[in-house]
Amino acid sequence: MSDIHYRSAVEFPFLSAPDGSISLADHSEYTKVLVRADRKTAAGKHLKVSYGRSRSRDGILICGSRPDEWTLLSEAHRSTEVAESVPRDGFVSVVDITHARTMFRISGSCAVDALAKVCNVDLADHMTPDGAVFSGSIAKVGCDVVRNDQEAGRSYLIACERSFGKYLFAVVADACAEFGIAIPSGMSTH
Amino acid sequence: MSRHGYRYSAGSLIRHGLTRGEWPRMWSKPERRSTYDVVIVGGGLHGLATAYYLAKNHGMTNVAVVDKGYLGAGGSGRNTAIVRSNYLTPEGVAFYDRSLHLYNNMATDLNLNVMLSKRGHLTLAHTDSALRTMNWRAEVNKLLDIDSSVIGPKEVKRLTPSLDVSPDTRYPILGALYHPPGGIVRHDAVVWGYARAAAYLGVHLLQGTEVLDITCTGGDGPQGKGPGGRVTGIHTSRGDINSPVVVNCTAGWASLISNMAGIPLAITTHPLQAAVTEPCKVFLPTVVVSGSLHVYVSQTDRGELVFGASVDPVGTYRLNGTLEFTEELAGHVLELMPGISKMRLMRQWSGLCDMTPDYSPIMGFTPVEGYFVDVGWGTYGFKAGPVAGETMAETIANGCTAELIAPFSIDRFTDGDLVGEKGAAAVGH
Amino acid sequence: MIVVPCPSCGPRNSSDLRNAGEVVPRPDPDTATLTEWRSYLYLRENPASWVTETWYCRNGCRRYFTIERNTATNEIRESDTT
Amino acid sequence: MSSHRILSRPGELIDRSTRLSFTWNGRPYTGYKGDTIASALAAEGVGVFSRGLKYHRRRGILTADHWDPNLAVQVGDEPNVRAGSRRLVEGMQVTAQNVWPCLRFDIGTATRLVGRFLSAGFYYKTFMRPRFLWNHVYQRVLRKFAPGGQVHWQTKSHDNYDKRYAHPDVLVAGGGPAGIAAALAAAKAGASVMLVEQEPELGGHLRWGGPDDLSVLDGLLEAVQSCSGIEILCDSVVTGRYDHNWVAIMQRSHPVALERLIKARVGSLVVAPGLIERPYVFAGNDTPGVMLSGAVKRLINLWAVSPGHRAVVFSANLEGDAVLADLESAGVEVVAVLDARAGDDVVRVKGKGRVKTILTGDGQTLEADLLVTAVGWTSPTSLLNMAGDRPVYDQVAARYFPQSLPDNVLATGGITGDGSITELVAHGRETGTLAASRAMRIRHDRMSATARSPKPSFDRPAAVSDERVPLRRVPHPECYQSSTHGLVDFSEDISSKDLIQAAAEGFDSIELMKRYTTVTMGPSQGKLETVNAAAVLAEARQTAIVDVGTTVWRPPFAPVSLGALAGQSFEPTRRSAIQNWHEANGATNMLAGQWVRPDHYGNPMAEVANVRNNVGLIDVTPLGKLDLRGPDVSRLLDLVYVNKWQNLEIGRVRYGVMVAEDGVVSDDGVTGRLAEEHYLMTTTSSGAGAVWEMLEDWLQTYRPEWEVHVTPVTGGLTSINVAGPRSRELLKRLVDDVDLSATAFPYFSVRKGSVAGVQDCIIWRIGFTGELSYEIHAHSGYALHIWEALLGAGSDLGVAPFGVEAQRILRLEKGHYIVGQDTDGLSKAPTASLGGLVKLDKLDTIGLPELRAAFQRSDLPVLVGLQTEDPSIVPEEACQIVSSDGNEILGRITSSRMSPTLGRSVCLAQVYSSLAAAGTLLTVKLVDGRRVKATVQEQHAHVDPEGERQRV
Repeated sequence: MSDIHYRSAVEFPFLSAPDGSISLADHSEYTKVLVRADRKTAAGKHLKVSYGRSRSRDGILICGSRPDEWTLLSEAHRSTEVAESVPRDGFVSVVDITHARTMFRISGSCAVDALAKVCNVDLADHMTPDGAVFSGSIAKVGCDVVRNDQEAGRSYLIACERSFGKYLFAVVADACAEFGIAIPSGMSTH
Repeated sequence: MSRHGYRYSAGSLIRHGLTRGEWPRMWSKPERRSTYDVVIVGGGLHGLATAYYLAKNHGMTNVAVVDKGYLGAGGSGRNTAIVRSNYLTPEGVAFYDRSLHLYNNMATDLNLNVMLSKRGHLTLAHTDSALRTMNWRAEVNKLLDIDSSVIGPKEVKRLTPSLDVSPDTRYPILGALYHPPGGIVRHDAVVWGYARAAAYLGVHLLQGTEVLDITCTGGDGPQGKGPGGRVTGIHTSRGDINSPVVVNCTAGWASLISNMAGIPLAITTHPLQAAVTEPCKVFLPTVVVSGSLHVYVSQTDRGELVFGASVDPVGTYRLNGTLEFTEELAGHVLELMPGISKMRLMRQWSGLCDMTPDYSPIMGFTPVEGYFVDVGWGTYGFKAGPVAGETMAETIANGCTAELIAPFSIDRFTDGDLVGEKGAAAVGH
Repeated sequence: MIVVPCPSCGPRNSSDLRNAGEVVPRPDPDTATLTEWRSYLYLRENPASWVTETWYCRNGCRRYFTIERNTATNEIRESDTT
Repeated sequence: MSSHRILSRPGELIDRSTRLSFTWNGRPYTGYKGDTIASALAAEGVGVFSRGLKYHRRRGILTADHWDPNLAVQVGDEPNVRAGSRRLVEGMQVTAQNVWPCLRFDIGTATRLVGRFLSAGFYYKTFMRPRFLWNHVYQRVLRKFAPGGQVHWQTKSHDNYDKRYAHPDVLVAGGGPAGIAAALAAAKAGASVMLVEQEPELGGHLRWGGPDDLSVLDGLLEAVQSCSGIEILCDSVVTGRYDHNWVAIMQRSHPVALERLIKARVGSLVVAPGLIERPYVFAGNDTPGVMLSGAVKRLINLWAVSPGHRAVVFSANLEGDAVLADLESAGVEVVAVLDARAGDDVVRVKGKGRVKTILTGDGQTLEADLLVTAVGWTSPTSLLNMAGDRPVYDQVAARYFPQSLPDNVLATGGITGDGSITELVAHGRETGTLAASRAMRIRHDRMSATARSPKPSFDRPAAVSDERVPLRRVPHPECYQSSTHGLVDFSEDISSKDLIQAAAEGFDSIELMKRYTTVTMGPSQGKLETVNAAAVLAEARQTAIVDVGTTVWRPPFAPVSLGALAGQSFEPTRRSAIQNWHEANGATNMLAGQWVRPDHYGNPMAEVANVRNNVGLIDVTPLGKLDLRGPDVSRLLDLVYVNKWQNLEIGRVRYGVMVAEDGVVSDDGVTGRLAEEHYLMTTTSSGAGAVWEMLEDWLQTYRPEWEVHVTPVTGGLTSINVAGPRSRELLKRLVDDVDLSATAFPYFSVRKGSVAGVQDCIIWRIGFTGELSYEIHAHSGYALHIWEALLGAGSDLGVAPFGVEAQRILRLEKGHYIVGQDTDGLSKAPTASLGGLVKLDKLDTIGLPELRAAFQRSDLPVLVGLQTEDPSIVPEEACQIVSSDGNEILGRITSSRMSPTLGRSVCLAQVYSSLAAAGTLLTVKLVDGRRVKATVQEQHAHVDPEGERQRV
């Protein structure tokens, strides 16, 4: 199947301001695996991260995306591997949601200002430190967000239902326009 | 001079202008009696209209209207003053059409210009399913002789040039239900007109009188309240009043009053918000409604745009209003008329709506003898005020349910026969 | 925009949740009379004071929970019934 | 035209080196950078800016600030711009509003001749007969006289408006001395602070004060600008405070957006708006040249504009006295000073277009062109009202004061009392400290309660009680009205006489008076007139002002543009993974809820024929899809569907219908069992979200012991229906790991396999079209590959895409109903003919008692197949079925189409149960009024009722 090309809902893989103060990068193809289990199960103990937090381990970013629910993020084409890393004692569900989500990364010194235009969650360090995981509405679309700072600075991974992907990416890109991202022609929210 | 006492006319206006004389009071401040034949709780449009028709049509004048605030302080003064009769169900259409008829004749009947403006009412359809519902309403309306039809985008544009009918918008206007007799009325004037006329006929308007309890006897519940009992009077912040008949016309507060008689209602109270812009030169000739976008708008003769929306999703008795109402409203209005973005919102306010599960009122007798309800008016109480008053008066005076309100009986919630007004809109596709 | 204290997420804007109304116990559907069933369906206390109600944390943890809210003031306190 | 610009002032805002050109009513003018529209025009000698609403009298500068009711102008396409506060921009085209044909000569002045007849509420008392005239003449004339500017509704653009969220610990509304001090103190205490000032510069009244004021201001500005924890927003205004300290700020000072709405969740709100000077009520008080003392100070000190030549000053307070020095230094001759405290009064001003003479209380007539009044203040308690406060009138200080505020709202500055600058600053500082302490407590609580936040690194501050020393209340004369009548509401042209008349007619509560006369209902919304209106009413009722109460000030505090409230349009759309292909290949789109999807590709009739004859593809991704896992899934299905699910075998799918607790049909779909504890449920497209939330509700609150995990996968699985007699043949070419033969893969089964090399596809053999068909659910990232492979592999089979319109025809030919179209908000199971499906012997199903009751009834409407006698007539959907000889409604057409397969029209209809028997002849009333006959069919299906085509 490796010869079959993955198609993202996002049409522009990377957008950046000339001064690098803000950038958007499509990560839709990344592996995303959803685990549901009571935190007392072997899976829960294995994943360990509590709701609202995230931690990176063995190339997998383990996100406590909801109570008794984890989203495991990793590089592309690792679904099977990632899914199999989860112990399955008791009532545990492991669902590959790679294709069910559009995901992109917003980074840079202006990322927080751009995000504050469309997201009502308090992004200050004392409420949403690096590693924080939260869900909320961005431009009226329900999204899962992970603050995942990079060496270059602030960075957030934003994921939404795949079918909203084109709209959401366009809306966030538009929010970034005042910080220097040039909106490609042909990009629209619908 | 007439049954309204002092008669208003162009002549009287000129006379007063020339002599600089004083205008008489529109209603007097009566001495409260200890016993009335009928006590109406709620001095809004419904209560006052009921009192007026009791006096005018049935000669019952030993009637008191009690209100905890001032006349028309509730929904009567807070609505967006739209009248129409293009409902979906035959029972709804017949009822509201009678109301529209009463509105038509109101200025002369009450001798007060209520400034009815029959400017045409457009309900926009943005989806094919909405268009289907418009067709449904139009077809039912036509069968009942209501002037109502579905028109296309071109005709919409001709009637209301400021609407963007281009097909490439996010919510394209595919057509509209057009109802020429629909329009707006000066809502406060309707209240004052009924108050003035009722007071002249002998009805006591007791403002600043809050009902604290309803007294009953013989009922199943505590203190003789509840089914099987009968009403004996009310206990108010200004003393007790005896009356064999108590009528609940309290809209958003209906549950609180009804619980005093031991009759819980199929009602939840939700705020309905409205807003008005600063005045601008008149450019919007019709009343425009978009169900899908939850907005309606008309322009007053003073040039202000008056907006309304659907009720707030969270039930509350708070009248503070919300910011998100104005945000949603402005967003949706600009979807329809992108050119008016520079108009400014001047004031927002809320009223309380008594929402029923089937978007239809609860009217008439209850399981407590002498306790009548005229409640559940949700967002359409203003349109119905005159006919509600007329039919409630008929029901109370004659002791049997007026034909027009039979479908709105409180029994339908135990019989499971809800009214289909919500039917068209309940399942979205 | 009121703040609703979600037990899992913490305080959230009400736009992130859905209000599911007054808590009304569900009668046993197999044995309930129609009168009981319809009073469960339709009748509400609708007080202008404290009411126990259900919220759904729609954009957050997706948990249903109950709180008490004063419908006259929009004050909120934790529900005794949880 | 002479220049009224005076020599440089120490606090002036204008940049004399930058001249800006603009036009006023078409004529060129210039001003300086920093001028307001009004100051630039006043400097050029313009004295008349607008006309009154009712009597069209000339109006000039009154307050020279944002609230000036006489300074609403049109700027380009923007109506109702406040010329008293809007800064001049190069090239502005400014015109007067509410005048016709022009400002100097206005036809509307004719109304003055009939003014005596236009008393309060006059329109309620006339125009009643004949009704024809009201509808067609009077009303049109009234509408012509509507005030305000011109809205350019023809414009299609929406301009650049924007929003953002903010979460400051402390928000200070008002950047005067107290506000700045509060912000500084709060920031010092560790709080994040937002400081919002309505004018483009901080400083409040210090800006137009004396040298001492300016030096205090310099100190404050230096401190606030060097403080890192404060975000300063000038030319911005706090427009509303809503429950739980949700605060709206309208920012005009943004470089990109025209206006930006900031929505802030605030820990503590500090309200420091200062005071608004109120006008004095007397005859001629709206004559140009009558100005409030604040206007004069602003004109002279901020813009170096001389307000007149010969002035009379009527003062009741120190601020009024202080205006003398300003006038003197500006070279204005002061003719007389009338001291209200000593019993002096102004009775009448005369002058047409400009003050000429002033009649005083002691009978003198003074000649002057400027009357400055300083009679006291209105407290702009708007934000406090919104926080639940009901300010109370204090007779001694002659203004309203805050009464009781929630802990998270604090007031400071002039709105709370009087004091020297030092005292105001001190009060502001104490307020800021208190606000910060309460806000940090809230921050602590929020951090502790929020899952993602770290544990607070600081101790929870103790609850601090308010121990601020209140500002004094300096006695002030109750100076509201002279012995003559004058205007109370300048924007509505309401005089004190109107108010007295209203009270006499019975409108004697402040709310009724407001509604009857429209006092305080105009654009200034009571900012200038509330106190005067209450004072006049009190006098009419012969009672104290405190007993009259006030109207409630509603949001917004200052008007907000619809554009700013709307911001960018956020209307999400959903697209399938193949939608780009559809659009590139001729699809005409339709909106289905949030989804954008192809309605057709040019010829829906041909698309139908192709499905019946060959094979078609439709993208049905919007179908709701829920992945269900766990040992208790079948119990859940039993609860939510009307039929039974315990015995569904692995590899089989089943149709199910849901009803709500009231028995009304709410959704339908098929659910397949993929593995022992793994199911896939489909729902209607529009019902997907609601069904998911409903399942969670039942699982979480009703059966928390059941082990079921629900995961929505709608967009993740792209759904393609392959339909038509050649669908199996087509699929065989692309599927090699599933036996597609009729026996191995029968109708209503599900298999997992690879399609065109894409693994893990779920294929079920069902269909809505009545043909042999397969529904493929594939991982969306690879779905386009499958779609293109199907088209590529089947060109010889005639494969072609079809859209929603063709599918609607196909399903109607087959008699499949659509929930919400063929059923409505009252339709119960018998209406949808679900008698065979519903199992009433279950112990628990949603809506079970109503289901049981519904099947006891015989009077519910019934869905039937219907065909018109004339096959060429397609009755429009929603046409009514009526009695043959009258207008009694007996049912309605719920779906109708021309069937290309049968060459005739086909319908589904809801009819009375007594008319549902096959063969019954019904009358349908078409939209054009014609009545046609139609016959009830044996079955819903018009094509292949036996279902042979789909079972092959």
